[in-house]
Amino acid sequence: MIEKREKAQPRSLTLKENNYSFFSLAKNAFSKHKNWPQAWRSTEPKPEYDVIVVGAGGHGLATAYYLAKEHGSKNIAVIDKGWLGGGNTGRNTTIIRSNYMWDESAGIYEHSLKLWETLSHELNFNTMFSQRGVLTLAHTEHELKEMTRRVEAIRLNGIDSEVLNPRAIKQIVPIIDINPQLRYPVMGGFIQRRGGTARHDAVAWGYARAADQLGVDIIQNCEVTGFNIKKGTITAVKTVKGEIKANKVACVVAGHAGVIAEMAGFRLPIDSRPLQALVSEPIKPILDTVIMSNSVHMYVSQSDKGELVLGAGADSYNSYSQRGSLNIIEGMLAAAVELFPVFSRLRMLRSWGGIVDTCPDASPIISKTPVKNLYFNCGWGTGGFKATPGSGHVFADLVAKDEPNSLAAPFSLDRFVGGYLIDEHGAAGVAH
Amino acid sequence: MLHIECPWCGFRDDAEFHYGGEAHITRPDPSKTLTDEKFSEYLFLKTNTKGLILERWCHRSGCRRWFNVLRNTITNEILEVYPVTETPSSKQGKETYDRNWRRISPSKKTPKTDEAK
Amino acid sequence: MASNDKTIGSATKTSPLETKLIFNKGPTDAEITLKENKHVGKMILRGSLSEKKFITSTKKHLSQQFPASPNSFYDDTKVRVIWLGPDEWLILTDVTELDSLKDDLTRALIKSHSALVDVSDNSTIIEIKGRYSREILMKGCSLDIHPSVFQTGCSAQTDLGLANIILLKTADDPVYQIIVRASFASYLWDWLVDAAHEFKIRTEN
Amino acid sequence: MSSQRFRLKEAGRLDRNAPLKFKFDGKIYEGFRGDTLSSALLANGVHLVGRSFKYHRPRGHLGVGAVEANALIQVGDGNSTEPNVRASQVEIYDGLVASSQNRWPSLLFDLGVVNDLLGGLIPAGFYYKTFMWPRKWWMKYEYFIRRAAGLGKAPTGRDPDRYEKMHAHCDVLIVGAGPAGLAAALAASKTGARVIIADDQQTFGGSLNTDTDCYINDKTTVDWGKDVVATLEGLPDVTMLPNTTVSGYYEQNYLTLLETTKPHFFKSTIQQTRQRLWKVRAKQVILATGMIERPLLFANNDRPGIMLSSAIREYINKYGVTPGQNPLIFTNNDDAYRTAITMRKNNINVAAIVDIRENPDSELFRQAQEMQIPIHVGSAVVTTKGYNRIKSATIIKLSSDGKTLTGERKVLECDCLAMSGGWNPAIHLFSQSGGRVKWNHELATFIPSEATQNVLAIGGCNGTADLAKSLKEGLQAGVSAARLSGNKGHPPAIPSVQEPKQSETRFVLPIPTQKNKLVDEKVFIDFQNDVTLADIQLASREGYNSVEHLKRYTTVGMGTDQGKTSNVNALMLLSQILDCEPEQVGYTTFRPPYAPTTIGAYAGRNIGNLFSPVRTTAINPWHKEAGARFEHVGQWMRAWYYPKANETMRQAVDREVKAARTNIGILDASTLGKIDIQGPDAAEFLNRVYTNAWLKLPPGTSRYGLMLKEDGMVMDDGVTTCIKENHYHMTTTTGGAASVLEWLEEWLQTEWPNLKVYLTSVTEQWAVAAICGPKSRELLKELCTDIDLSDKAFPFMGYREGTVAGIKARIFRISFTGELSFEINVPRSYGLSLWEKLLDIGKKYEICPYGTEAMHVLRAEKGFIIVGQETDGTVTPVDLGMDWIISKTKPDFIGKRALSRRDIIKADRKQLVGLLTNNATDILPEGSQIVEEVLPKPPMSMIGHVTSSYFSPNCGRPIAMALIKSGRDRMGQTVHIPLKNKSIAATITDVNFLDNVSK
Repeated sequence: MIEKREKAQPRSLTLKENNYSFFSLAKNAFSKHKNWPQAWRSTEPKPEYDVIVVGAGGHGLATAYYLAKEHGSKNIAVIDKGWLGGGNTGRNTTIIRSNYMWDESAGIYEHSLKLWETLSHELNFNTMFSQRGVLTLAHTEHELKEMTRRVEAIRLNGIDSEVLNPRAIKQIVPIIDINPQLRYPVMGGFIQRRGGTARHDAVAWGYARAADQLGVDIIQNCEVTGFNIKKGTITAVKTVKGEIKANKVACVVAGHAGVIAEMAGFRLPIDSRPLQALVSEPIKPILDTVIMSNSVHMYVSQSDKGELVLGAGADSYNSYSQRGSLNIIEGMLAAAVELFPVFSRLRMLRSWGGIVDTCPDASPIISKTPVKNLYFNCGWGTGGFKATPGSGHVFADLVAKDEPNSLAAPFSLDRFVGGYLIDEHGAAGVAH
Repeated sequence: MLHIECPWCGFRDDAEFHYGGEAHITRPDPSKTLTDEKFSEYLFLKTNTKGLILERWCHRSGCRRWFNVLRNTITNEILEVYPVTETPSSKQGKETYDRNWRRISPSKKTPKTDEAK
Repeated sequence: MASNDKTIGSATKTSPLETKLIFNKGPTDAEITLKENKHVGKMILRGSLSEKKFITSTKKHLSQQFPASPNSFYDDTKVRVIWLGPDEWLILTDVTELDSLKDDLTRALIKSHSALVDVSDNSTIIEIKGRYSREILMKGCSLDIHPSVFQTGCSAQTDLGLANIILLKTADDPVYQIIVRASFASYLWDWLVDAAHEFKIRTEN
Repeated sequence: MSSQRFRLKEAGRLDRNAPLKFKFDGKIYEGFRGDTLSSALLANGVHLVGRSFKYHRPRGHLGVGAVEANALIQVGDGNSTEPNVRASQVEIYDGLVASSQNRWPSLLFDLGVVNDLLGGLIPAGFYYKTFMWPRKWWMKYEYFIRRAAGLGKAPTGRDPDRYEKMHAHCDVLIVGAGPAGLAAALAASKTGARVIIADDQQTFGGSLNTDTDCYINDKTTVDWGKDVVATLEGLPDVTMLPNTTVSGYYEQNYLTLLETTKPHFFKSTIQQTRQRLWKVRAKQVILATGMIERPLLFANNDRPGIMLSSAIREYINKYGVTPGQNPLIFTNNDDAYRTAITMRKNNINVAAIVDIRENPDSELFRQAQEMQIPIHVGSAVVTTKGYNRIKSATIIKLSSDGKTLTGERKVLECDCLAMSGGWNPAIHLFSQSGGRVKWNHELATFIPSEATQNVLAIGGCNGTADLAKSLKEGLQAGVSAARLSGNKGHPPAIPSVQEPKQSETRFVLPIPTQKNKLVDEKVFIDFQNDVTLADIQLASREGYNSVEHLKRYTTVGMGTDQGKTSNVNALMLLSQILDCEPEQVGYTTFRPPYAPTTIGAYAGRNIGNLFSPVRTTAINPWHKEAGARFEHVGQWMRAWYYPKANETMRQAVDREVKAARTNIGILDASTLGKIDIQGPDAAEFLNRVYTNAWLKLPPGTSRYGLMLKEDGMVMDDGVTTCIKENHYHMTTTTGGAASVLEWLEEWLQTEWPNLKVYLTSVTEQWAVAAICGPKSRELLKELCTDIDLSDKAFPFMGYREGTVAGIKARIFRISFTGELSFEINVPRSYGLSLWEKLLDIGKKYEICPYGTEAMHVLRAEKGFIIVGQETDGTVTPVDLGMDWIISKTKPDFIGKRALSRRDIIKADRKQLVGLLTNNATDILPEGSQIVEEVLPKPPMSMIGHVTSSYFSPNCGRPIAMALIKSGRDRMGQTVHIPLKNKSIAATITDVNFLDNVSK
């Protein structure tokens, strides 16, 4: 009755052999979908690779994909301690935008957003990138001024952005309360219409499948236990599945960057903290835009399934427990009810926590390290998901060329020594 | 919600406290010359252990005193609370203190690199 | 310890809850009674218990019972001494007595590393009594205030709602006193009245 | 009106004298007080209550309580409607209005059912494979997908109800008031513990109220339960919380409980507390959460009328309702026989018992035989018929390995099917607590294993099905938890129990389906999300073999029931496919909440005017009276400007700014942070926290200081005054008051514990009226006679104590405007009085109150910075052109070393400069960006931004401050500010406008 699963496919299929389309779906319907091949092979490690990417989240898989696709690397593995997409890729609130104030941030996030816009086709996997707009609210005079600074910078960087008054906001978001008597009334806001959300798991799966089709080995349940470093150069990765030789090692392990760096004998300017999120029960559409608010500390969107997806700021203390303190949830939901009174009678279905690695300036690290041929891409804090394609793209470039390109260069570890930080605390006042 | 034992006020919810990050970071002597690299190590590098960590908390809503805590960052279990001016006294605390990279002699600390970045 | 010291010259004192118009309002058989204890003299005392001189001087000029054990307070003839920290106490007294008490202590402590700061107006005191007082506090205070744990004579610095407070249990009835920063008093008063929503409540002047 | 034709004559505990009328989908029905919507609908024979999420298949009532996956309905309307409510959790009341969800146009005729027919095209995860063409069409597809998805509808306005919170502490928290929980509560409280016991049902007792075939100490289970409840009620330190779901189990035994405090949807004009969120810190927790029955997996196992066997028993025994007149029982264990027997005892004909087991032999089996209920052993239901309600079931004998069908088909007519596929302990809270679980082969499910907190799982939650054993576990756990939390009383004796013994369960998963069908019949695993056996197989085929991948790809277990009836079945199927043990597949960790929890309850009362404290000064009543407009500064509400009739903001501010330079302005500066600093090392301390020199500040004088963070960036500024030797009064910015004090304490306690300094916040001790302008001395003279106010005796940056308007005052001759200015501090209680006096006497000097906006203009005219406006955490004092305030000789101050880092000393950093628009009518918007050269369109390279910008009435033109790359090297240069519609040219100048710009 139950068909048992045979062992993994021996070789990766080409896109032609496993193409997704309405026609392939219809064709497979005739065979009751019993002939679909595996989306990717789950493999065991080979003794040696040109590049090992540590971390099979969105960023890691994207890195491997672009290494294979754009840099012709043939012999690549992505290894992960658990299942692919099981870290922050599968735990975030999926907001995508590029309306950052500092040039350096705008550069990388806009690069990423442009990749998002063609990603489903690039990967032949529907990532459901929904450009429904990301609307950021301002609630005080001071915030309005800050908003002008940001909006003007965004505009002059050639990124779309539109200022809205409360009435225009109400038109886009009919359920929002714009009563001026509120403790923190909605005084204005700005929207990036190209921003939006995507289906988080699909991003990891899409990159995994596309990377697999280019011959990348994806090795799950393969926890890293250490590195072999000879004369300051990395030579191999030690894992629970044995030692794997590598010419280059690229680490993208959000939530555990500090732990992995420690294994390589250096430390990073990173704190790992819980970031909580939650969803409501599914309801018919009431919110077609992503809403973010700094001063009342929350952000919310409604998923295609109908669930409201809410988040707030990270907890204050370091923790790897993937859970945070209840008062963060309470504060977030009070803010949500304050802005959207109709939320009050809806119900929280599920809450969870991720671990965010945050740098002192709330900007990421895309960098060479004190160990030759070991590269780190980490510290995305709360902004990692939206950066997935761009981060993978520039990181692949860094790993392939051993030199950061102009988009990645500002995010080198070096900045902490010289002091040229990219302070995005304003942007990351709440997580998103 | 963590339940943290303030050495003076007793157990309280973590919402009453202010987190101070890693404990026992020695501030470099400003009268001595100090490279940018060394200074940035003091300023930015964090011990971000997955496991036991020595950290500082301040009972902000209570007696406003700072104190140190030995906590497991995986389970959030708190194993020791001790004065901010002292080092831990429990076995695990002592081990955690001694194991910290800041207190291991420099030769063992980082692998030699060709790239002094 | 409330004061009738209403004016100096032509100057009038106002209390943080003055504008709440808390004239005696509500039934006399109220389950909850709220009231502001206005214009109580308050002073922060800092000093080290490891310094003998500090203790002897304080005992002499303030109270023989000095200091207080953590998380408690006690009343002496003219003062109430509240423990705030290992080297910090809040002294309550009649506002007319405050200056002379402060001067006496200052003189006595001149050789000690200590500090005395008049904080009479930095905060105000809200008294809450009635059979459901504890239930009301439980709505916003994470402390265990069960009578077996938080007994008369206990004090705690904690949060109530979104305000930082010093909570005292002053009688078994129960009666609680809440010392709250002046600018948070209005919020806290509203919060308490709201929390007493399902009870018969009386506000007193 | 329908009669309650499925209501039993006797059973149940409702108030049959209180008939109630309610409406479901527009039709009026009758029920009794004590009914739930489910029981009342079933009493009227209504099984069809909803449509499924994806295929829109007709669905009925599956279970009772949080396990319900199907019967989700919309209750109420307008503001107080609630979507996705489980019908069995709604207590009915007169006038209740409820409706079905996720159907169009109606429940009986739902067009969405086309999805069921298209099922072949839309297997699990189909959306990942399509909707990609034409390119850019996703938003169009999404529009329709979104509207098809979602279940119920959100309310239309503000929630009329009230939600509260309650903090509680106890020795022992017991979750679940079934036999084990009640026994534990009894034992713990008798042993002296403070106990809280919570149960999500309105009546305590759990299975004591439904398993009426057992006896405890020769009493009926119901009576024994009532006795225990009565005993507990008499104990002072036992808090009993019925209607309370324990939803979250966090670290250090912190749990959340959601209590529903009033009957659902009771209409009232007074705002009532609907729910209360308890936050409990327990020394010990006892989980007596019982077990959840598992559905059996067979084709078309989702039709209305197919229910969990235990649920049917509950409807009969608690509500006196039978879900059918001719029920079929389908089971793999003994427990379902109790349902059959109960039905028979209530004179309901039982069509048959279909038992998967080949040789069942137990008391219950024999009892059923004696009652002449037909029993088909070794057989299984392989499919069912009936569109809106089950009409018949096809049964076939199973092969001995359970993998194939061997015998003849028999079709049994029935109007209801009770299925029982075994039991899963409700381990959700145990899992949330961080406890590990292990696979139990006998029960084929996970049971609690190692705990990581002070928690014990007992009774059903521990996999214990026997009543006697459950009671014993309960009593033992109660005593031990009470003892562990420091109590010493005596526990009660273990009662004697009579109960039917049960034999083993046979697990056949799934039931084989009949072959030779054109379209495979659907075997549902997750009823709510319409996840079928084929979906699980497809996911695995495509490589989604991790349990998390399976869950996310198929959405199994992700509905509002969070997989309470589907998770373990899905896991067992996956383990069969992968040919491994279920524990190797692993399980997903449960996260809070256990059952969906009202968002309003988490918000509690922290909404509306209690959302965030509004802090005001002593002078606030006057500002209000004077018609001031206010602005938020942190939590403070500060007077922004005081418009006179018909005045625009600009006119009011211009007037205020002029008055302050020509006559007298008066500002309420009370919100500034104030810290009293005392001790022999106070000066040394100040010397370390400020950038400039503080060791030689004489008593009676003040100095301006800048504080940096250790990274060299400006953190706060303010004036600190030496009151007398070793005694200082520090001021901070309004927003920085709390954080600066914390920061100073941190350095003092952790870095410099040897410094003898005491810090005390006196922010609110003092009310501050700042009078400013050429005539301010004259005014002050009238009110203060005990201080020589002459410039010589009381110079700039001087400090004196004296009496103002009869009030003891501290006077600081400091200025944030560049004008002659006195900041008068009096105790807060005199603040209003002082202010009124100053205004009264000041009338003849044309005194003018000014708000924060005028203050900003006044300081900008002199080029003074505001931390948080000219700075943003990335600006050093050097960037601000304030090198003069950085001591070159001090060995140390916070932030000193950081200022010499290689990127910080670069010449191309952004530096603070003045900006004058070339066209004197242009006012630059604050925050606008600056370029060297305007290009036809973006991108353009930015060199800085405008930090402050105002019209300056005293300069007679707009003025602005800006941070510009290498700004100080660009003096006199023209830069451009490209706005959306035009570009403004401006010239870089010094920041001291008042002294440099010709008036």
